[in-house]
Amino acid sequence: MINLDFQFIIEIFPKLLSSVHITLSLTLISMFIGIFVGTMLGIIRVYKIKALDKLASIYISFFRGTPLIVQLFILYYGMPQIIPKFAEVSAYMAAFIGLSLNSGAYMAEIIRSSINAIDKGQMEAALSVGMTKWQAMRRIIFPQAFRIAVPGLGNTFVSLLKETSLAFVLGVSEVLAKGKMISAATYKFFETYLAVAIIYWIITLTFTYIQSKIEKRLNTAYS
Amino acid sequence: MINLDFQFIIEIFPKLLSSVHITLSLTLISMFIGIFVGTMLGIIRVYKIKALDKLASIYISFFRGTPLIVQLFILYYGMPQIIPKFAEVSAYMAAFIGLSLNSGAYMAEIIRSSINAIDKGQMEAALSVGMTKWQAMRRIIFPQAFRIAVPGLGNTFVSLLKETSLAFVLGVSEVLAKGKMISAATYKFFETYLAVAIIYWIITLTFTYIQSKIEKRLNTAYS
Amino acid sequence: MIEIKGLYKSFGDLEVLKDIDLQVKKGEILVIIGPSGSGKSTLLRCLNYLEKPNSGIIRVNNTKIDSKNVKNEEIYSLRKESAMVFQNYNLFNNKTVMENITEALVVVRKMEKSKAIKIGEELLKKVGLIEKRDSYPNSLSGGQKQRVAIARAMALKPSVILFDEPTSALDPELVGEVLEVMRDLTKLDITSIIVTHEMEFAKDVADRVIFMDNGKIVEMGSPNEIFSNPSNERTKEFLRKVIGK
Amino acid sequence: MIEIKGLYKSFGDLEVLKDIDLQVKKGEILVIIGPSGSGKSTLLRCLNYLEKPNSGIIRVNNTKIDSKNVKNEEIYSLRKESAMVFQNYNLFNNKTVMENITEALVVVRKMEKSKAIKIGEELLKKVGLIEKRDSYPNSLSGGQKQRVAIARAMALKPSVILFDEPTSALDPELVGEVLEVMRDLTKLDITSIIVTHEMEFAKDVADRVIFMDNGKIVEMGSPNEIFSNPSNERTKEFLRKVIGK
Amino acid sequence: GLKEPEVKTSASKKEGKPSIVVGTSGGYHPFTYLNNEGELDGFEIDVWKEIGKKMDIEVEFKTAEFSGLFGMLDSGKIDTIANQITITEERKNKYEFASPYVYSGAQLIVKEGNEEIKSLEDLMGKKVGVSLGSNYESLIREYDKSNEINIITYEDFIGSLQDVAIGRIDAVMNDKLAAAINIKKSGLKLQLGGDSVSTLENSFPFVNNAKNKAIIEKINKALEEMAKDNTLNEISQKWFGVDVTSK
Ligand SMILES: Nc1ncnc2c1ncn2[C@@H]1O[C@H](COP(=O)(O)OP(=O)(O)OP(=O)(O)O)[C@@H](O)[C@H]1O
Ligand SMILES: Nc1ncnc2c1ncn2[C@@H]1O[C@H](COP(=O)(O)OP(=O)(O)OP(=O)(O)O)[C@@H](O)[C@H]1O
Ligand SMILES: [Mg+2]
Ligand SMILES: [Mg+2]
Repeated sequence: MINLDFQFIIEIFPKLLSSVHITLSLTLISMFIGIFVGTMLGIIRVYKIKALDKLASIYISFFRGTPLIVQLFILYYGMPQIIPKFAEVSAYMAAFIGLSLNSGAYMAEIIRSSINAIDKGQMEAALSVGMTKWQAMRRIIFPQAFRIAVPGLGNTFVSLLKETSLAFVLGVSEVLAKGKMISAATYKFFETYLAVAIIYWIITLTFTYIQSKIEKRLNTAYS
Repeated sequence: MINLDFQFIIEIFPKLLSSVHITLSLTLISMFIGIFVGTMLGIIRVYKIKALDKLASIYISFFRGTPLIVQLFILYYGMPQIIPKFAEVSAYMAAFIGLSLNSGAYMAEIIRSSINAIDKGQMEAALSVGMTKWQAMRRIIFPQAFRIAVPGLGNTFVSLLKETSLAFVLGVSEVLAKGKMISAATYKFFETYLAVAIIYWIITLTFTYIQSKIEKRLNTAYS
Repeated sequence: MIEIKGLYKSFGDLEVLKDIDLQVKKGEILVIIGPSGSGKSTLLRCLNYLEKPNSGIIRVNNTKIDSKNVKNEEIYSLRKESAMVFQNYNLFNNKTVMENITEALVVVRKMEKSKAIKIGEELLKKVGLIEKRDSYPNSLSGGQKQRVAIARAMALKPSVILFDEPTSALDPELVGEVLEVMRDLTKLDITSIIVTHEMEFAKDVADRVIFMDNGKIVEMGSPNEIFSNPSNERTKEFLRKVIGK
Repeated sequence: MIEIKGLYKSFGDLEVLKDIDLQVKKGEILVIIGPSGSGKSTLLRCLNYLEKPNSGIIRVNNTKIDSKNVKNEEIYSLRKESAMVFQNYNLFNNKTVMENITEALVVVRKMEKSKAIKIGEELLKKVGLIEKRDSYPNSLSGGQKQRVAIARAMALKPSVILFDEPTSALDPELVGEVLEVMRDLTKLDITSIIVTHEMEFAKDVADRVIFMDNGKIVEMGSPNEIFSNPSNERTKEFLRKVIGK
Repeated sequence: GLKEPEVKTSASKKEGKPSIVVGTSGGYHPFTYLNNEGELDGFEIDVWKEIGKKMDIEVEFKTAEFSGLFGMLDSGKIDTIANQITITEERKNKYEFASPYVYSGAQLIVKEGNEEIKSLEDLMGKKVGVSLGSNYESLIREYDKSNEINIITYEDFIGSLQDVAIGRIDAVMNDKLAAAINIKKSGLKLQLGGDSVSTLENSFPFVNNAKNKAIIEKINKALEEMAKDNTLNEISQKWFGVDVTSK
């Protein structure tokens, strides 16, 4: 029978919070780079840009298809054997490179589908007034595709938030790792996980609030 | 220096494959139920169906916002304390209930955004010929939204595929769990994870192939 | 039989329809003319409850809806009485030309599929698009889309059809054909409300003409009255420019 | 100055344009008429390389593109020479009315924003939409959208404007105004190619008229020749139905 | 003690005093965990601090997820692991171990009041949980030639204990010490099922190479000294109240 020790949950909060900056920085930086990677890949796939299209497909299939933990392992333990310079990469760096590349693959798919959702006439109109394909993308297609992509990107963000905990296999101790270590002394796993869940939830709620504001704004043209 | 033991990788394959059916069945069943849950939630959110809208928001925020492991804990260890009948639920059952509810929250967001991406005129035309809102959804809006949702749902699928491994905390041993058990005796984590990654990758490639066929079909009306 | 009483509709601060009162008899062809932005499309959309009026009563045959107290079933039954041809067509993008026409017959009218397809074939022949039956809207020309939209509405044989500029994308040859089809409708006692800016067409087809401006019905009368002898200044001005050419 | 030579275009098995040859002089207003589906829109779209022809040479001023060997820069320079008004408007959905007009001026022509807005204001006044400057396309009526599309194309002051049924959603009052604007264009030596099915409008505005049918140019001549004295049987038949009314 | 600063480890970075990097999960009380001050603490940590003193080297701890520790070990990011690693034949194939410093045994844990299960033979036809990374599965399989025992593996020890308490499984097998501590700490209604079943030896694994062989020798010497001057026993008493460091 589990009797929740609320006292304990409250006590460990400050300790967990002391690692929140690691979780948050890992998430935000990876999200940022991931969006960039994903956008590039998404464009390559939508417009089937010659040689790159195949490469992008393989990239996406690898990073979506294999467990993040393997990707982190390869990056941190495998790469230094191929490129010795890589041995200098810290666990933290390796974690956010891995998370960025990984989330980029997911976001590529979201961005691809949201670009595909935009009526072709929009691109044609942009081209007809003399824009280059790239200008048309940036000015006309993206802003519209972004509106559709936001909920999907939100999904990636909250997944990412929680996947940062995998960085612990490389020795980066973010919120969940900290929680596990603290709770080891007391075996109050249940309480610890709950406390961690609350922290994640609060971050997610904050983010979701921002997301809904963004969506509202992007929707003004359509209401 | 890591020297990969390829012999070992080959040896453990059959053992890992013996658990593939658990991974696959967990993934497919959860995906199936998750799509259903996600679609309902998505509709509720798009059309802001009175009382339910708030509930749906909370549901989505909880299941996206907290770690899956906590949700599984609550379901498997917490629920029996509230409803004793729940003690009879097997770990496997609990795992797929948890995975379904969780992935449903993610898919709700994808479906919401893809419904929003469909021109309003489509719904209006369907209503104008006398369809009910629900008929219009099923016949006109969904098929079009689905085309946009597929890549996002694909993301959820591959995430789900790998998240099934979390069911191990409840004692369900799917592919990764099996790998961990095998490697625990030898501490050949790297080799094992690689072998597991290959299996996941093959599943993902198969699925991606099917996905691309589906996409092609759904695109016929737009090419 | 259609009756509109005290219809108001605004988007935010913009009053688009102001106190519209209107009656249309069974089998009548009513044409609405008026400048761009005067509220013609909005009026049709309110009639089909695709826009909810701010206030006003709408009656189509035995279905009467007061905007103060709207029930879903009322809306559905209103829409079953009528069909609509949209200004921008709104064909079902995921359906072929044939399916666009048969969909509602099968789903709403519960008609057998084979029977629906027969009706579809007949109509597609009439509008000259039988060879496009398996094409998707995406690959149709403007005029082809418009003809499919007309066929889709007519397939339903509703008691009311609302046409929003049904000939805008049609070449003159086809306008004549559409006109003929509309005359057929009257024989079936189908009431039509047609928004158009092609005056020739309006003259040819209308039993009665309404001139709308700035959200109001400014003048109403037989085609002869309106086109040859308008009484309102605004109507005169509008027509002067038109007839002047 | 526009020159088209041996232009072919097909969608799958469907041959839409068959060996089109055509020359348009600088400042000329060329009107294309013809039945729905005859390939008018496709011809305009090929001229702007929004559709790649199967074969054929297109020249606009000094830019010449042979479909056998197309370079991206050629396409961009071709498009800089011209602007297009689409049959279904294709306004930028994420931009306000004003931004729809100024966007290309700022991004492509590198004009200062304030200057672009001045041009936008002028044009919006001309087409009677200045009070809609901050509205999004989504909230415009059909005719309003069409006017914005026309303003967007004209803002660029290109050497060629391609109009695909620019008056289809306009009431007769506005058609007159658009006509006037087009006459202004000729003064600026802007070449126009206009697809339309409003014969009155065609007569009024055209220097030369082309009748297209089934992917071919069937007849070509001055408005007088074509409308009063067509030589081709198909043209005669087409016009008989039109003029008959 | 060992005075010459000749112990050079692959992961040592600091100038001056040679150092050794020890990986630990920090999630296995009371062996390795974060104390109230947020510092690493526990039996393993004390043992290594003492080894460091004896060898006069700097001991640097690195925490990581258990499964990650071996990647770090293989890639030279840490020198060894202090996490109650049990010595087995299979593991010896891959790693070189120092001398055992903990002797323990396999222990059954059952629901409070359950007097049925006291030994391996009582497990026939029953469900028994074991933890990932433990050797209890092979231990039970070896005994259970007729395949009558239903073994369920858990990622998480605490999860398996929950299941015993809820009644989903009949028993859990784990380390004797861990069992005793967990029953107390978890507050679950559990008890030990009989005496310990077998003996296990735990130690520190190293990557198998010549350099490490030298280090291991020195560590063994330090452990020997610690046994002789009773410090090892003292550390054990401090954490467990009993001596787990001798057979
Ligand atoms: N993307 C496409 N795929 C297949 N067929 C197409 C496509 N676009 C146009 N067509 C076909 O090409 C033919 C010519 O189309 P086009 O749009 O040029 O006609 P149009 O002369 O402009 O007609 P309208 O007056 O109705 O606008 C039509 O039969 C049309 O169905
Ligand atoms: N969703 C909307 N939000 C805000 N304003 C709108 C909306 N829909 C229409 N309007 C405005 O309402 C007015 C009337 O629009 P409506 O479409 O009824 O005009 P119309 O008479 O059909 O014009 P046209 O002949 O150009 O199609 C216009 O000024 C238009 O901008
Ligand atoms: Mg309108
Ligand atoms: Mg056309």
